[in-house]
Amino acid sequence: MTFLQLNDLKVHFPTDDGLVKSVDGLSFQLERGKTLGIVGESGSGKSVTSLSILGLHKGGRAKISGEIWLDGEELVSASQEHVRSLRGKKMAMIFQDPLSAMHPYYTVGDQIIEAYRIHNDVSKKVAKKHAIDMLGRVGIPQPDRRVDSYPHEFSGGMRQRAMIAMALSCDPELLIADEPTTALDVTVQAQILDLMRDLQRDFNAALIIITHDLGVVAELSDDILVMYGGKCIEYGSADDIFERPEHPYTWGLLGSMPRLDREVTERLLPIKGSPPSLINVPSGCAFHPRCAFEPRTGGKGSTVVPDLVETEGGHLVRCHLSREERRDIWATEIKPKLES
Amino acid sequence: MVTYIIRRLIGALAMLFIVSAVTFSIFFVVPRLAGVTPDDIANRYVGRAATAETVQAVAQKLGLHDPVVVQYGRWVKGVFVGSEYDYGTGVEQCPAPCLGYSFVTKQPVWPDLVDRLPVTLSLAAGASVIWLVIGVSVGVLSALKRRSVFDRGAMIIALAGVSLPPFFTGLVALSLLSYGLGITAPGGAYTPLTENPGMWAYNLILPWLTLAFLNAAAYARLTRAGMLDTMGEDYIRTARAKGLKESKVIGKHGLRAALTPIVTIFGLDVGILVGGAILTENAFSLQGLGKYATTAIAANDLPKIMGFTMLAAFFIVVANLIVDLLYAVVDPRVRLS
Amino acid sequence: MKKKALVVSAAGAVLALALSACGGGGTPANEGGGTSAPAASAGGAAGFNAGLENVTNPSDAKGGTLKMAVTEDWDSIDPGDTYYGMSWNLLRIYGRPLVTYNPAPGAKGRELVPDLAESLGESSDDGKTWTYKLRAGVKFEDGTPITSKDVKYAVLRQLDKETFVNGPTYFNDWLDLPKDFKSVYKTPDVNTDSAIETPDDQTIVFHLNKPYSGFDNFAALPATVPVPQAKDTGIKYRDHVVASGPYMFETVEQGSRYVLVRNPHWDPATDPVRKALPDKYEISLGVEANDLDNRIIAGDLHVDIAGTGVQPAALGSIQSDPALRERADNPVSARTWYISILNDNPPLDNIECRKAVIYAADRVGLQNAYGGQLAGDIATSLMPSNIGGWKKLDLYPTANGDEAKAKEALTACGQPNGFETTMTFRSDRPKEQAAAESMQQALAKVGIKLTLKGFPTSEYFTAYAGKPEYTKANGIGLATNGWGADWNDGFGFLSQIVDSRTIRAAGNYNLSVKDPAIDALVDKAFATADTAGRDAVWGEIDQKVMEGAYVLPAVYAKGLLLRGKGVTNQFVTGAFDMYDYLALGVQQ
Amino acid sequence: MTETILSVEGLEKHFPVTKGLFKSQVGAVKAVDGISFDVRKGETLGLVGESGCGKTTTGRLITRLIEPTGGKITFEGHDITHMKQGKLRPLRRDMQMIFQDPYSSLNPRHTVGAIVGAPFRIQGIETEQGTKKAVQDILELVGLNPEHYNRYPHEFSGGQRQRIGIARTLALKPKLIIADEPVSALDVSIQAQVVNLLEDLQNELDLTYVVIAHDLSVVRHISDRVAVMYLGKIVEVGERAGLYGSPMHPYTNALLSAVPIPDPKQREGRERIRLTGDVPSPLNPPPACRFHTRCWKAQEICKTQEPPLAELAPGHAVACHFPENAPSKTETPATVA
Repeated sequence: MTFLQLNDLKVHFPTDDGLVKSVDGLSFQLERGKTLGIVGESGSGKSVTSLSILGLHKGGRAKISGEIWLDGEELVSASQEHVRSLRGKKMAMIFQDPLSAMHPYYTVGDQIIEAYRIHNDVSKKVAKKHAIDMLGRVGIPQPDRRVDSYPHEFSGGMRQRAMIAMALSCDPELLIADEPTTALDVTVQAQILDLMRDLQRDFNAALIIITHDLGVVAELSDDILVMYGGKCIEYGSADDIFERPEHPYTWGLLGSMPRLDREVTERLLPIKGSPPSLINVPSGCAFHPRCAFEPRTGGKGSTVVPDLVETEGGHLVRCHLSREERRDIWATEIKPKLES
Repeated sequence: MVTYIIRRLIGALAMLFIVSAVTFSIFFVVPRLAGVTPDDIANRYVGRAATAETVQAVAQKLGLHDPVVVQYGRWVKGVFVGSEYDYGTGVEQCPAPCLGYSFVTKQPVWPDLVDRLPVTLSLAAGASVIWLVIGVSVGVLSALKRRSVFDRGAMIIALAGVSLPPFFTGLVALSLLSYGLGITAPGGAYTPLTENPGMWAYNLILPWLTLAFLNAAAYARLTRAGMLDTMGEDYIRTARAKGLKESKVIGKHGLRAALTPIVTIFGLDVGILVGGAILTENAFSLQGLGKYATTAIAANDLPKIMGFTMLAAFFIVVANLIVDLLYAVVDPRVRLS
Repeated sequence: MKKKALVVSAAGAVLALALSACGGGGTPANEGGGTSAPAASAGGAAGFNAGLENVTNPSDAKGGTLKMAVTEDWDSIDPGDTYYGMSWNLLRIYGRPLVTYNPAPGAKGRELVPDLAESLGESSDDGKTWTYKLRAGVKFEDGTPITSKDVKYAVLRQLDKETFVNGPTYFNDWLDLPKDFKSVYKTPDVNTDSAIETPDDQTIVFHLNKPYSGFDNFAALPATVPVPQAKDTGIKYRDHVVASGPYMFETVEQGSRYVLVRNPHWDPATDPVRKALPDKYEISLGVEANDLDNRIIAGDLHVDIAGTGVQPAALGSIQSDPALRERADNPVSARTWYISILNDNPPLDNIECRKAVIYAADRVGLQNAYGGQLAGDIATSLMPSNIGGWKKLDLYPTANGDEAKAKEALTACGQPNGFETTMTFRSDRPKEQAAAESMQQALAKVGIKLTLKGFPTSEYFTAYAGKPEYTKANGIGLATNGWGADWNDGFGFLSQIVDSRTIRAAGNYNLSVKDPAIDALVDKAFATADTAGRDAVWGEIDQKVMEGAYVLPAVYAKGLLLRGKGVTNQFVTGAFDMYDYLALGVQQ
Repeated sequence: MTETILSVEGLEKHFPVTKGLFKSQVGAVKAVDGISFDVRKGETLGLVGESGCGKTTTGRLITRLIEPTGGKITFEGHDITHMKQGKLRPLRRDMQMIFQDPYSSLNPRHTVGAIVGAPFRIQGIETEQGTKKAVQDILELVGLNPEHYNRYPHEFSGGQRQRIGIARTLALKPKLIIADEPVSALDVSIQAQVVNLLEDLQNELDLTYVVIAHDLSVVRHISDRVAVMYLGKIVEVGERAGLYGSPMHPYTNALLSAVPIPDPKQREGRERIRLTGDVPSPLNPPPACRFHTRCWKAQEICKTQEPPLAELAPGHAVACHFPENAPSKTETPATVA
């Protein structure tokens, strides 16, 4: 039985201007000890996915359908109270901006103690000792002294470490990190990514990392899921996505990123236009207005929604072009330009 | 921290001096500019059939002929050193802080203020606790149930609360509840707390509710806005992600952050209120500082006016200082450099 | 007598709006005016105006606590330092002057009866010397016997107007004081026997510097309430007044409340005047005006000490609620609201122009301005109807203003198409503002243009209308005025407002009467021995003032008083035109 | 040697820190502490470094948005270090700035036409066919539709708004543009469009750029020369190829090795340099070489003697006693002109 299984998850928000389809039929699975990278630009629905797995949209205005199986339990139909008891214990989350994600008026120690004592009936003293251990585990110097300081007294990197300590305090089996290093400097980002890799190994937790930075995804993920317009448009192992991508949007992402490990190309290969609004998602394939190869689909691109089809060994793509056409275009037109 | 307090205390003292100088000139210098002679002023305090000599003698006794600066100097000396008062068969020592003697009742002003302070303090204490509790809880509930019937209803009542002056609500309440149904005490009833706490509360429950009704409305709207802000913050989402019960998320995390501005305004409001709830005290005939103020002003009784103005100013300045110090306690990010 | 009108507080105005919406402020249809009260049965009278001529709810039952309250405190409880009518009425429960008023309803209440003295004063040396014998066995609250020396000291101490600023100055003007006497404090060892002699502990003899046949009225002043010299503390005496009446002070909290309990050393045998029914008096001060009326209606309070009538709000509900009308009395008080016509500036120095003003005025409009029939009857003379010597005068018979006569008078004084002048009024008195506006409209019809100027009460007489220097410089022609009698005889009412010799640099109440003929008549009145003769002279003075068109009388003031629930022996005394506070008792 | 458009010598900016009763100064945050560099006409100089290194402050100093504490700035031969704002205004036509956040740098109440046309009005410049035509030309230049003239900023996406910001700077055909984090707030696909736009404009209008950013890959793509800053000082400056190919300063090495590479296969192979601890506080930076507290090669000399910025290879200078990849030790280091 897979540890985490999503089946056709849909999360729609009715608003004054219409129905926002943030997640529009998402399915994937994840085993413990493995890392899934979810990549997508702003407004692709990646953050809503993570929050709905945690059940934070339950009972709100959102309309949720489909299934979320966690360790054999279905969460969408489960009671709010039950899902709440799992949050923090079985599954935990790390957020992007650690300064605003921690309460300004309570010490870091108090917030970790609180997280721990929700699920473990222990005295404050025991909880504090555990908090100090956790802070030490995540690499904060003099944890016994820093446990009583406030979030604003920590540097960016230290605060994120404290967030991780809090998330891991109850030894969760699933850890979701939403843009964990976007707000950090590059040297500190590197330290945090190393830390997360080590901790995942020690805690044998399933890790979902959500980011727009292909570099971060490449560093950590075993499998990668590319989201666009609330849907998964390509899913595969890290090598599938970086070595033999088969979706025009993935090509576009790789093309528009300057890379240190490659020679400086004359010009970047941007994708024209801008990401779609989730209220009126373009008809047919959501990416068709920006896809250079749409004419080759003979009009299907703008009318029919392509299915997520397996091309080879777990590598799925949602595109009207045939596998051969895609491989040919990648080999002849895209790959050479990237390497020049 | 200590230097901060010292600097603020010096500022406070300077402020009190300025207030005293300005008030003194309003009542002494301005009339003089409008051509009012010392005898005219003295005339206010003599009987109907007083002869010219009596008026001059009274003006002399009250020292109204001296230059204004001398009179102000004498008043300030009185505050710090005290002064003496000739009451006919003898001379009485008036210990510092001596705010002089009322022109009308000839009573020393400072003891009067001290006698009346407990009334205003009781009124202020009771009312402030009630409006804080009601205001905050209504504010929180309407924030959480945004756009619900409760939210709309509460805000309409809040609007009424803010717009109806206490003397109107007070008198209507008195005639309906006290005299109509007889369930609450009549106007003017006051029993000191030390004497009989039960009666003290019974007599003051109506004034408390009237005063609280006015301010609770403002606090409800303030808390509602604060809560709506705080509940949208990231750390609320983190708290929920930790698996906290919603009630704890609201109470421990949401409210704690939303309360900071309310603590500031509450401190200032109480500071002002302790200077005398003029409208409520008059409506309920409570012999507090507010009532003392209105009688003093109606009779143009200058020492009394100077007295209660200075006391009110003192309370406001102290409240300001306390609120600032409290801020550093409430919000750890604030350091009093 | 200084009857401070109650300042209508903002609360009153608002509540008036709320409560009187149903009653409407108009005049009740069937209201009979004037002093003719309906015939009342001898025994316990009831119903509207029952208290004017009869004792309502008579009883001799002792005990209980009488709860009294007032909105604006009076000047002082020290008998030597007070000028308020309510204070003179109330202080008699703790202080016994030589002479006081007969505790009886209506006109009989104005007769003087001996109190501390065994009998009224014996005059000799044709009215310049007056002798009184004190009753035996009268003691202070501390048991020490009261002697004539205590009365002498009481009268002498209050002559020091620098220490006791409030009291009247009659004794200062009339006693034959030695030149070097300043005051009991500044010149204690000066011999004052030339003014007051005490041959023995029971006898006191007053010597005046000029004859006055009504000295008993002076003896009734609170100044004669005995004060033990040993216990006198000057201004501070008000904190520990030594009682000589049936009650003494148990609690004195200046500005908020007084409590009086029975004086153990008071002997009823020595006091035919007072019944002293209640065991205790509880007096609360500074009670909000409308709230006070409500509490009397509800029965939580018994008496409004001020005695000048309820607020407009309560006025409305009394008119509309028959049960309340049953408990109300509408006495004429010895007070007239009138308009002084100043003759300093032309053209009003010409009598014809002054007559034009009187003819043009709308008398009914003025009555409504002051509050309609319940507030008072249309006045045709300066002296109110309940003062001895009052004669029905109607020299200028006009109801709503007689334009023809007015125009006729205007041409006679050389101003055919009218003139311009200024009228002052007290800005914090809505009734006076309404009266000024009524005059403005009425006079405009005949071409007299009025500009209105309002001033606060506290400075009205001291800095504006009562300061000749100001009225001359600013062309003031008309000024609203009002006067209540110190006591109900010609002297008590008119002396302060018609005698031109009382006019000073500032603080005058006589704004317009400067007629040597009238001054001469005033002296004649002082000299006339018998009461009837004296009253006739004051009546003549009243007529002279009207003939000289010095004043335009508006209304003889009436107060609407409400009897307290469960109050016994309640009646309106002619002496003060309010309930007699000595007789009141409380049902158990 | 191409002509220098801007030269900076020993530039300093210290923000005072006050304490005590009379707010006496007790220290200073040395945000920029003596940096020197030149910008040649037509080139793009990249300023890169982590938060707190003083790159943004340097950008503000060059455009004189803030007053320097020390050093000298020369723009086209004029010493503008302490020039008064009035005299600066004409020079401002030639020196413009692009800001980071497209949402907050445009006035929401002005139309696009007003925003882009404002520089004409402020500098009082008349164009032949009138401002509207000129603005529409510029909009077209930056890839926006000319009819957007009357639209408001909130009607545009992030990328389009950044184009409006760029259009505004081009209005008066400036010579030097300072871009502070021009693309870091944009999505990857949009970022590429703006980067290409900036490069096209540079070639077409012969512009000179100073680009301030923390993303090393973007800086490498867009810059001709790159200066690496650490705690208010320039630690290394050089041609792009040289600096990225063979970085000499340990800090540059650490920076480059920390950047995640979007290629899973390279994950194991790379030898990782991990810096420990955080950037020290600029209030009291470490003495001599400021990096010595985190440098794994730090020796005693690094703690005592500040290494000068010496040119060890043509056009490639470094401030380090033990530089890496240095061609050979024999040459005597010459400080940069």
